[in-house]
Amino acid sequence: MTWIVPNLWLVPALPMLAAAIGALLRRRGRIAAATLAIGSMAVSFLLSICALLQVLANRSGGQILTFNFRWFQFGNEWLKLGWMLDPLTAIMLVMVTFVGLLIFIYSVGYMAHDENFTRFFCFMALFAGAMLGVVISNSLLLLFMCWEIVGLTSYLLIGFWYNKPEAAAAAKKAFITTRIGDLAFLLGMVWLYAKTGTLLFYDGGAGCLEHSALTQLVAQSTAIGLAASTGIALLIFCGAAGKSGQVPLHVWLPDAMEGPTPVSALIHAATMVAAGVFLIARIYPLMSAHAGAALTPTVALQVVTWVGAITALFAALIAVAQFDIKRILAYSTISQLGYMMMGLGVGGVAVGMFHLITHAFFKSLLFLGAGSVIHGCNGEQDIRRMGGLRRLMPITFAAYAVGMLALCGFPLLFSGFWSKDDILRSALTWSVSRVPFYMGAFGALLTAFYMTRQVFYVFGGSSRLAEPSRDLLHNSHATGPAHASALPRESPAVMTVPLVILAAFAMLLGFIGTPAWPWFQSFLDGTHTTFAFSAFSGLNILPVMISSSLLVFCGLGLGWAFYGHKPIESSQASDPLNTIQPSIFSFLGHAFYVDTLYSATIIRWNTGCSRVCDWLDRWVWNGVVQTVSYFVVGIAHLDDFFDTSIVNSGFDEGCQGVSRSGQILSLLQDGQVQSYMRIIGCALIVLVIFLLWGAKV
Amino acid sequence: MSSLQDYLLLSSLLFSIGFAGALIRRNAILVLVGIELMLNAANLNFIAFWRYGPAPAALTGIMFTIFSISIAAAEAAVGLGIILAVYRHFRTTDLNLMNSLKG
Amino acid sequence: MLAWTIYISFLGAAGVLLLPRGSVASARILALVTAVAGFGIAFIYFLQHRTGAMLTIVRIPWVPTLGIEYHLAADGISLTLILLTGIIAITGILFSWNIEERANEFFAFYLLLIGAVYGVFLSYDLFLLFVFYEIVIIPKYFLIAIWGSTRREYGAMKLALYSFVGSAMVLIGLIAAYVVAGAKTTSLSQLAQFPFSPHFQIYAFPLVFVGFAILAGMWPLHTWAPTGHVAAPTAASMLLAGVVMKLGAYGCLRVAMVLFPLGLGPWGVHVLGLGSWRDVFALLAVIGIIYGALVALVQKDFKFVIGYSSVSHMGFVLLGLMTLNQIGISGAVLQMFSHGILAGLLFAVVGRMVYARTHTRDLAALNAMNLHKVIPFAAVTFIIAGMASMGLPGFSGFVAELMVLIGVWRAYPLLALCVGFGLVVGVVYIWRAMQKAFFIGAGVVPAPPNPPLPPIAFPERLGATILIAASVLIGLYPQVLLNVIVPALNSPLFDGLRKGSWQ
Amino acid sequence: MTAFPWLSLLTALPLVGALVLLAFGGLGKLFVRFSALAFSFAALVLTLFLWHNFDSASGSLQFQERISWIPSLSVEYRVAIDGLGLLMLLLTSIVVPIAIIASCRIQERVPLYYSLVLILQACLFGTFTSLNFFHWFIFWELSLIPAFFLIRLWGGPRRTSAATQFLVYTMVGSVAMLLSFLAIFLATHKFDFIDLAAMARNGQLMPAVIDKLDWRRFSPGHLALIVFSGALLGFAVKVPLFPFHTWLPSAYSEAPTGTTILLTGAMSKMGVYGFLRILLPIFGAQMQVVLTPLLWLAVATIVFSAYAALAQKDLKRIFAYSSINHLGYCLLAIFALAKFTGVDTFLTTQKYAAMNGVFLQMFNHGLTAATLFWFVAMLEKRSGGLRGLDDFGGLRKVAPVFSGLMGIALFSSLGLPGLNGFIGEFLIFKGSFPLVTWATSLAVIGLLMTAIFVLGILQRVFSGPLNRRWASLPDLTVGERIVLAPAIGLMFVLGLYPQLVLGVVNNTVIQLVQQIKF
Repeated sequence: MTWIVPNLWLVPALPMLAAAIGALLRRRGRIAAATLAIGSMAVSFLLSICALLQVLANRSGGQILTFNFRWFQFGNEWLKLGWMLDPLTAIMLVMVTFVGLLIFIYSVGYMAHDENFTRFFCFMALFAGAMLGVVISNSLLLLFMCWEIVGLTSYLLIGFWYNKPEAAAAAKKAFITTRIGDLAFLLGMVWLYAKTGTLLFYDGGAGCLEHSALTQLVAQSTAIGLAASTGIALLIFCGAAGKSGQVPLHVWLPDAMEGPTPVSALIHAATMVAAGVFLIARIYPLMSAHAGAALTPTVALQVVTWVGAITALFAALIAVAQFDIKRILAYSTISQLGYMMMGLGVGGVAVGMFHLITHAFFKSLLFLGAGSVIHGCNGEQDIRRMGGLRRLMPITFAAYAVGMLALCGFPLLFSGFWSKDDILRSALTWSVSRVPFYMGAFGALLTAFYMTRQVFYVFGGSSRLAEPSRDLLHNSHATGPAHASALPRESPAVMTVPLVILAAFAMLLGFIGTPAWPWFQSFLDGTHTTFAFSAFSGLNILPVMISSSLLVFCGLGLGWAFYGHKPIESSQASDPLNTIQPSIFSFLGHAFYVDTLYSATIIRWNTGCSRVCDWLDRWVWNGVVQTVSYFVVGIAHLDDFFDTSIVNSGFDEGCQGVSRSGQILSLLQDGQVQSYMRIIGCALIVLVIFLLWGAKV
Repeated sequence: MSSLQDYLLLSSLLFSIGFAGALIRRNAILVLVGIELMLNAANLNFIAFWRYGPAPAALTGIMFTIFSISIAAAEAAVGLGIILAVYRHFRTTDLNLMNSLKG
Repeated sequence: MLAWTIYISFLGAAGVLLLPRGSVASARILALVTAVAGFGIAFIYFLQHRTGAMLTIVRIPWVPTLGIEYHLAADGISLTLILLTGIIAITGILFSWNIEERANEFFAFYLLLIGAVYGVFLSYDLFLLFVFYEIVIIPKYFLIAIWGSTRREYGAMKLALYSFVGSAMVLIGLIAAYVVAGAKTTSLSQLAQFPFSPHFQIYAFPLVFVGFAILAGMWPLHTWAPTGHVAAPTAASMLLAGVVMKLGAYGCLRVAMVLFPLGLGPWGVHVLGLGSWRDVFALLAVIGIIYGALVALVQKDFKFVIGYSSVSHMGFVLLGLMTLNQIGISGAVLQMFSHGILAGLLFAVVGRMVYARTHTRDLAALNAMNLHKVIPFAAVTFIIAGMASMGLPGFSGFVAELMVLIGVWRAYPLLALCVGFGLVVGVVYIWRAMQKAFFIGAGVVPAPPNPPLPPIAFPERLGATILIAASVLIGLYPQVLLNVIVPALNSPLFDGLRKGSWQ
Repeated sequence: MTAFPWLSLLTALPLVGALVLLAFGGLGKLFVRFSALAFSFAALVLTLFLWHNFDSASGSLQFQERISWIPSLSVEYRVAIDGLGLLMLLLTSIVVPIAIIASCRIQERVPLYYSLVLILQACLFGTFTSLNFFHWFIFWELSLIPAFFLIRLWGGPRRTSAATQFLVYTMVGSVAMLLSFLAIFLATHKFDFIDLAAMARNGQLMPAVIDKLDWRRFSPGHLALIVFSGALLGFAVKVPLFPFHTWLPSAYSEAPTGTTILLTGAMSKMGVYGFLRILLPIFGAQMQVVLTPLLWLAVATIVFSAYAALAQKDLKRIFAYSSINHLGYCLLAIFALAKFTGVDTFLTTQKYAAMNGVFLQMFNHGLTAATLFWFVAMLEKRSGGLRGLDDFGGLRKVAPVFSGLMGIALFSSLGLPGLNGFIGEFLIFKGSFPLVTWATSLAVIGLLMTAIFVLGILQRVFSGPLNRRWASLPDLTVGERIVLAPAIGLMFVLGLYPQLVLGVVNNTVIQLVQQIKF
C-alpha cells in the first residue's frame, strides 16, 4: 500500500480543510463544526493507521519514504518542500490522531455550554492539521511553518475565553515566549540552509540530515570554535526548548492552563509541547553528528541532557507546592518533558520518543480527568476546595488513578514505569556524568509524591466544595455557571468514555517497550527484536528497575503519610508541608519567583528600551531636525536685519549725506548786500596790495 | 601847475568816500549815491590820464567818460526803480532787512 | 521687420496719449492691441528664423563722424528675451485692466517702456543700446511714482538713482573702450574684435559688468529691487521683475563679457581665495541666491517675499553667466526667460489678485482670511507659480536651474552645494508664503474678508493661463528655446568667451 | 517593443480621471467616489493586462517606448518595465482602489480629494516606468505635491507641521539627489539609468565623474562618495532609513487614513524601488565602501522602529513605525547584496534569494500595511475617529468578523507562515544571513518586537472585557466583507503560492543581480 506516501498530505490537509470550513460557519452551526472536526480526525486516524502499516510493511527495506515537490523559484534554484514517512512519523501520526480524536469527542461534552463552540472546533482542527504537518514534513522550512501555525492555534486556544484578561495575557505570553525560541530556530534554519543548500531532511542523499551534508557541517567550525553542526543544532534546540517549555522558557506553560481543559490536554500535554522533543528526535542525526568517531556525545546532546535534567527536577519541585489542579499537571508536564529531553540526550531517539508516547496518553488522560473533575465541580480548580470525589465521580476517579499511577511510574503494570525506567537506565550509563541520573531519580520520587498529594486532595476525604471561597493564589474564575453549592456529579458518557479508553492505553502501552521485548525501540531504530526474558539480566537493568520502583514507593508512601492517613478537613487548613517548612513551601509555591524575576528584569528592560526609543525619536532625532530649521530661520532673521539696517540704510544715509553738506555750504549766503560788498572791498584791497607788491618787485 | 598826482589823489579820495558811503550807509538810496561817487571818481581818472597821457590829441578819455556817465545814469534809473519797488514791498529802504537771498 | 516691435510700441504710446482723456477702455484696448502686435511680430520672426544665428535688421549710419550707427540685429538670445518681453507686455496689460486713474498716461508710459526694452534687446550698436537703456529708466520712474503704492516716491527715486549710477559706470566703461580702441566705431562686433590689453580689460570689465549687474539685482546692490517691486503697481512690477532686471543680465552678457572677455581672467594674485573677477561675481551671485531666499523666508509682507525671491533667482542668472561654459550660460539665458515669466505671474497674483482685493499684503492678516476658499483661482495659480519658481521639475524653472547647476558643478563644485542649500530654502519660503497667504493656520481665528471680495476677472484668468502655459511648455520642451540659444552662443561674437573651459 | 504606448496610456489614465473629477465634480459626491473608483479599477485592469502580456521568461525591459526629447540635454522619453516595475505597477493599482474605498469618511471638497489621489497614482505609475532621470525626477517630485495637499487639507489637528515637514524633508533629499545626478550628467552626458548602470558595470562612471569634476580638495574616493551620498540621501529619506525617518510617523498619523494607505502602500516603495533600480546598479561600488555603516543603519532602522512602535498608543503611529520596520528588512537585504561581487555561485544564489525576498517583501508590505490602515479607517468610521490603543477592548464580542479579519492582517504583518508576510522575510533572512551574518542575526530582534506589539494590539483592542462604550459597535457589513475578501484572499494566496509573483519577477532578479558588478 505505497499509495499512502504521495497522499500523506491528506492527513494534515483534512483537519485543515475542516478548520477552513468551520471558520466560515456561523455560530449556530455547532453540530456541523463538531462533526466536521471529528470526522476529519477520524479519517486522518485511519490514514495514519495505513501509514503505520505501510511502514511496518516496509521495515525490511528500512529506507525512508519521502515525497518532495517544488514550491517556488528563486534565481536558478527551486525551494523544495516535501513530506516523509518513517517509523517516527508513523508513530507520531497515530498518536496525535488517536489522542486528538478522543479529545475532540470529549470536548463535545466539555464545551457543550460555550457560545463559541464552532470557533473552538475550528481552532482545534486547525491545530490538529498543523501538528500533523509538523509530524510529516520532510523539510525544516515546512516543519517551521507548521510549527508557527501550531503556535498560533495554541495562542488562539489559550485565549479562547478572550473576555478573561488573564486568558488574553496568558495567550500573549505563550506566543511570545515560544517565539523567542522560534527566532533562534529561524536563524538556525537559515544557517543550515546556507551551509547545506537545502532544507529537505532526506532527499536521496542530498538532504541536510544525510551523510554528505553532515560531514560537511561537522568539518566547518564557527567563530567560537564550535562545529557548525553544533551551532545550528543548539539554535534549533532553542526553538524546541521554547515549545517544550524547558527551563528557562517554561514560564508560559503553567499560565497556558487558562485555556479550556481539552486544549490543555491536547496541546499542552499530549502533542504540541511534545513537538519540541519530536523536533530534536527528527534532527537527531544533526544533533549527534560526530567529527570522526568521537566517543563522548556531542556538545549539542550534552546541552539537551542537562537542560532536560534541570527542567525535570525544577518543575517537579514546583509542582509539589501548587494548589490549582491544572497547574500541578502543567508543572508535571514540564517535568516529564524534561525527562524526554534527557532521554533523547542520554539514550537517543527511541528512549525519548517512548516516554513521549506513553506520556501523551497518561497525561492527556490526567488532564481530561481533571477536566471532568472541574466540570463536575462547576469550574472549581482549587484542589483544597475539592475532595471526596472518589465516591461522587467513580469512573473519573478510576481513570484518574490509573493516569496518576502511570505518571508516577508504578512498577510493571503501568506504561510510565517502563518509559521512565528506560530513561533512567540510559542516564546511569551516560558517559559524561551521572548527575542527570540522580536528578532524574529524585524527580521520580517527587513525581510520585505530588501526584499522591493531588489525588488525596481531590478524591480523598469529604467534599469541601460548599465552603466559602477565599482569595487564593492561583484562583482562576469560573468559566461555566458560577459556583453552585450542589454536590459534584459524574460527567456524561461522552466525556467518560474517552477517559476509559485512554486509561486502558495508559496501562497497556508500556508493554511494547519493555526491556524484554523492546519492540518500540527497535521499530524506531529499524531493527528486528524478539521476546526474551533473559534481557532482564542485562547490564544494570534490574537494579535500575528496582531502585526506581523503590523511589516510587517512597514517593507514594510520603504522600500518604502527609495527606492520606488523616484526610484534610477544611479548605482553610494550611498544607502540611507549609506547616513544616513555610518559607520553602511558599518559595516553591511561587515557582522559584521566575516570573517575578523576568518581569523585574527582561520585561522591564524591554519596556524601558521601547520608551527610550520613543523618547529619542520624539526629542533627539526630531529635535535635531527642528534645531536645524530654527537655525536656518535664525540666519534668515539675521540676513533680514542686515538687509534693512545695513545694505538698505547705507543707500539712504548716502543720499542724506549729500543733501546735508549742501545745507552747510548754503550758510555762506547771508543775503546782506553790504556784506557781499565788504568782501568785494577786502578782495580789492588784497588785489591792490598784490599789484603794488608786483610793482615793487 | 597842478599835476597828475593831484587829480589822482582827488579821485581816490572821492572813491574812498563813495565806497565808505556804500558800505556804511543803511539807506539804499545813500548806498546808491555812494556808488555814483565811486563812478565819478573813475571818470575823473579817465580824464586825468587822457589829459596827461601820451596822445592828448585823440579824444579817447572824453569818449570813455561820456559812455560811463550815460551808463551811470541808466544804472541810477534802474537802481532807483528797484529801490522804489523794494520800498513798496518792504515799506522800508533799510538794507539789513532785505536778506531774501539768505541760504 | 523685427524692428517694428520697437516702432509699434512707440506709436502705440503716442496713440494712447492722443486719445481723449478718460477714454480708459479704448486706451486699454489700444495698448493691448499694440502689445499683441509686438509679440506677434516677434513670434513670426521666431518661427521664420529657427537657427538663432545673428541677423542684422537695420543698419544705417547715425553720427558718422563718431562712427555711431543705427544698427538693429537679433540673435537667439535677443530673440528669447524679446519673446519674453512680448508675453510680459500682454499679460501686464491684462493684469492692469483695473487701472482707472490717468489710464492714458499709464499705458503710454507702459508702452514707452516696452518699446525701449525691445530697443535694448535689439540694438547692436553700443551707443544705441545705451540710449535705449536710458530711455527705459524714465517711464519706469513715473510708473512707480504716480501709480505706485507704499512709499512710492522713495522706491521710484531709489530705483532711478541706482539705475543712473549703473548707467554712469557703463558709460565710463564704454567711452574708455571707444577711446582705447580708437577705431571710431561703437559697433559691438567690431569692438569685440579689438584686442584690448588684458590689463585694461581687468579694469574695464568690472566697471561695465557691475554697472549692468546693478539692474540685474546683484548682491549687495540689489536693495533697489524689493522696494521698487513693492512700490510699483502690478503691471510695473511685472515689467520690472520680468523684463527690466533681464536688461541688466543681458547687458552683462552681451556687452561686458563680450567686450572684455579677458577681464574674467585671473588677476595673478589671490585675495581670500578669489583669483579673478569671475570668482568674485560667482561668489556674489551665490550669496545673492541664498541671501535672497533666506530674507524672503522671514518677510511679513507678501510682496516683499516675491521681491526677494527675484533677487535669489537673478542670482542663478549671474551664476550661470560666470560658469563660462555653454550649458551654464544657456541655462542662464533660459533662467532669464523662466524667471521673467514666473516673477511676472507671482507679482500678478500678489499685486492684482490678492492685494487689489484685500488691500493688505500682511501675511498674518491674509492668513486669517483662509483665501483658498475665497479666491481659489488665485490660490491655485500661486501654488503652480510657486511650484515652478521653487524649481519643481516639469516647469521652466527646473530646466534652467538644472542647466545652470550642471555648469556650476563644472566650474565651482563647492558653490554647487551652496546652491543646493539655496534651492531648499527656496522651497521653504515659497511654501511658507503659500500657506500663510492662502491657508488658515492652526489656531488662527478665521476672519473672512469683509466685504466679500470681487471674483477673479476674465483678463486675470487669461493672463495667468498664458504665463503658466509658457512656463509648462518650456519646462516640458525647453528645446524650443535651446534651439536658438545654443547656436547664438556659438556665434563668432562669443569667440572671446569660448576660450578657456567652454564646452 | 510594442507599437502601442501602453505605459504612457497607463500613466495618462489617472490624470484623465483627475481632470474628469475636477470638471464634473458638481455632479455629487456619490458620482465622484464611483468614477474615481472606476478609473482606479480601469488602471488595475490595464495593469493586469500588462501582467498577463509580460514575458516573464526573458524578464528584461518590455513595453518600451523611446522618443528623443531634449537632444541638447540628451534627454529622451524612455519608459519600460521589467519584473520590478511590473510588480510595483500592480501594487500601486491594487493599493489605490483600497485607498479610494477607505476614504469614505472624507466629506468636504470630495472631487479635489479624489483627483489628488488619482494624480498621485499617475505620478507613481510614472516613477515606476520612467528610465530617464529627467522625467523620472518629474514624477518623483510631483508626487509630493498631491501628497502634501492631501495631508494639509484633510489631515488631523497637527497637519500643518506634519505636511510641511514631510515636504521639506523629502525635498532636501531630492535636491541632494538632483545635485549628484547633475554631477554625473556633467561627466557622462547621460541621464538614462540603463546606460549609466552599464557604465558603472564597466567601471567607467566614477573615473569620468572624478575627471570632469576636478575638485582638488578631495581625493577621488571621497569625491565618488560625496556624489553617492547625495543620491543615497534622496532615497534614504523616502524609504526611510534611520535616522531620516522622523517625518514619517507624524505624516502617517496626521494624514487622512485613505492617504496614509497611499503613502505606506505605494509611495514608500518609491524609495526601495530607487535603491534597486538606481542606487544598487549605479553606485554599487560606493555602497560597498560604506557598507558597514549602512548595514548598522539598516539594523538600527529595524530594531529602533520596532521598539518605538512598542511604545506608541495610537494605532496609526504603531503601523507607521511598523512599516519603517518592514522596509528596514528590504534595506538590510539590499545592502547585503552590495557586499560581494563576482560570480561565486554560492553567493549569487544567496543574492537571488535576498533580492527575490526584497521584491516579495515590498509587495507584501504594500498589501498588508494598506489593509491594516484600511481596518483602522473602518474602525475610525465606527468609533467616530477614535483609534487609541486603550480606547477599545473586547471588540471580539461585538465584532467577531472584524476582529478575525484584522487579526489575519495583523498576523500577516507579524510574518506568520501561510500568510504573505512570511516568505518575503524568510527569503531576506535566508539571503542576507550568509552575506552579513551578524547584522541579520541582530535584525531578528525586530521580528520579536513586531510580534509583541501585534499581540499587544490584539490583546488590548479585541480581547479582555468588552468596553461598554462600544457595546453596539457594528460588525463588518456585507459590502465591507466583499471588498475586503480579495485583499485577505491575496494574503493567503501569496503565503501559500508565492511562485505566483516570484515566477514572474525571477528572471528580472537574475538579471539585476548579475548586473551588480563593480
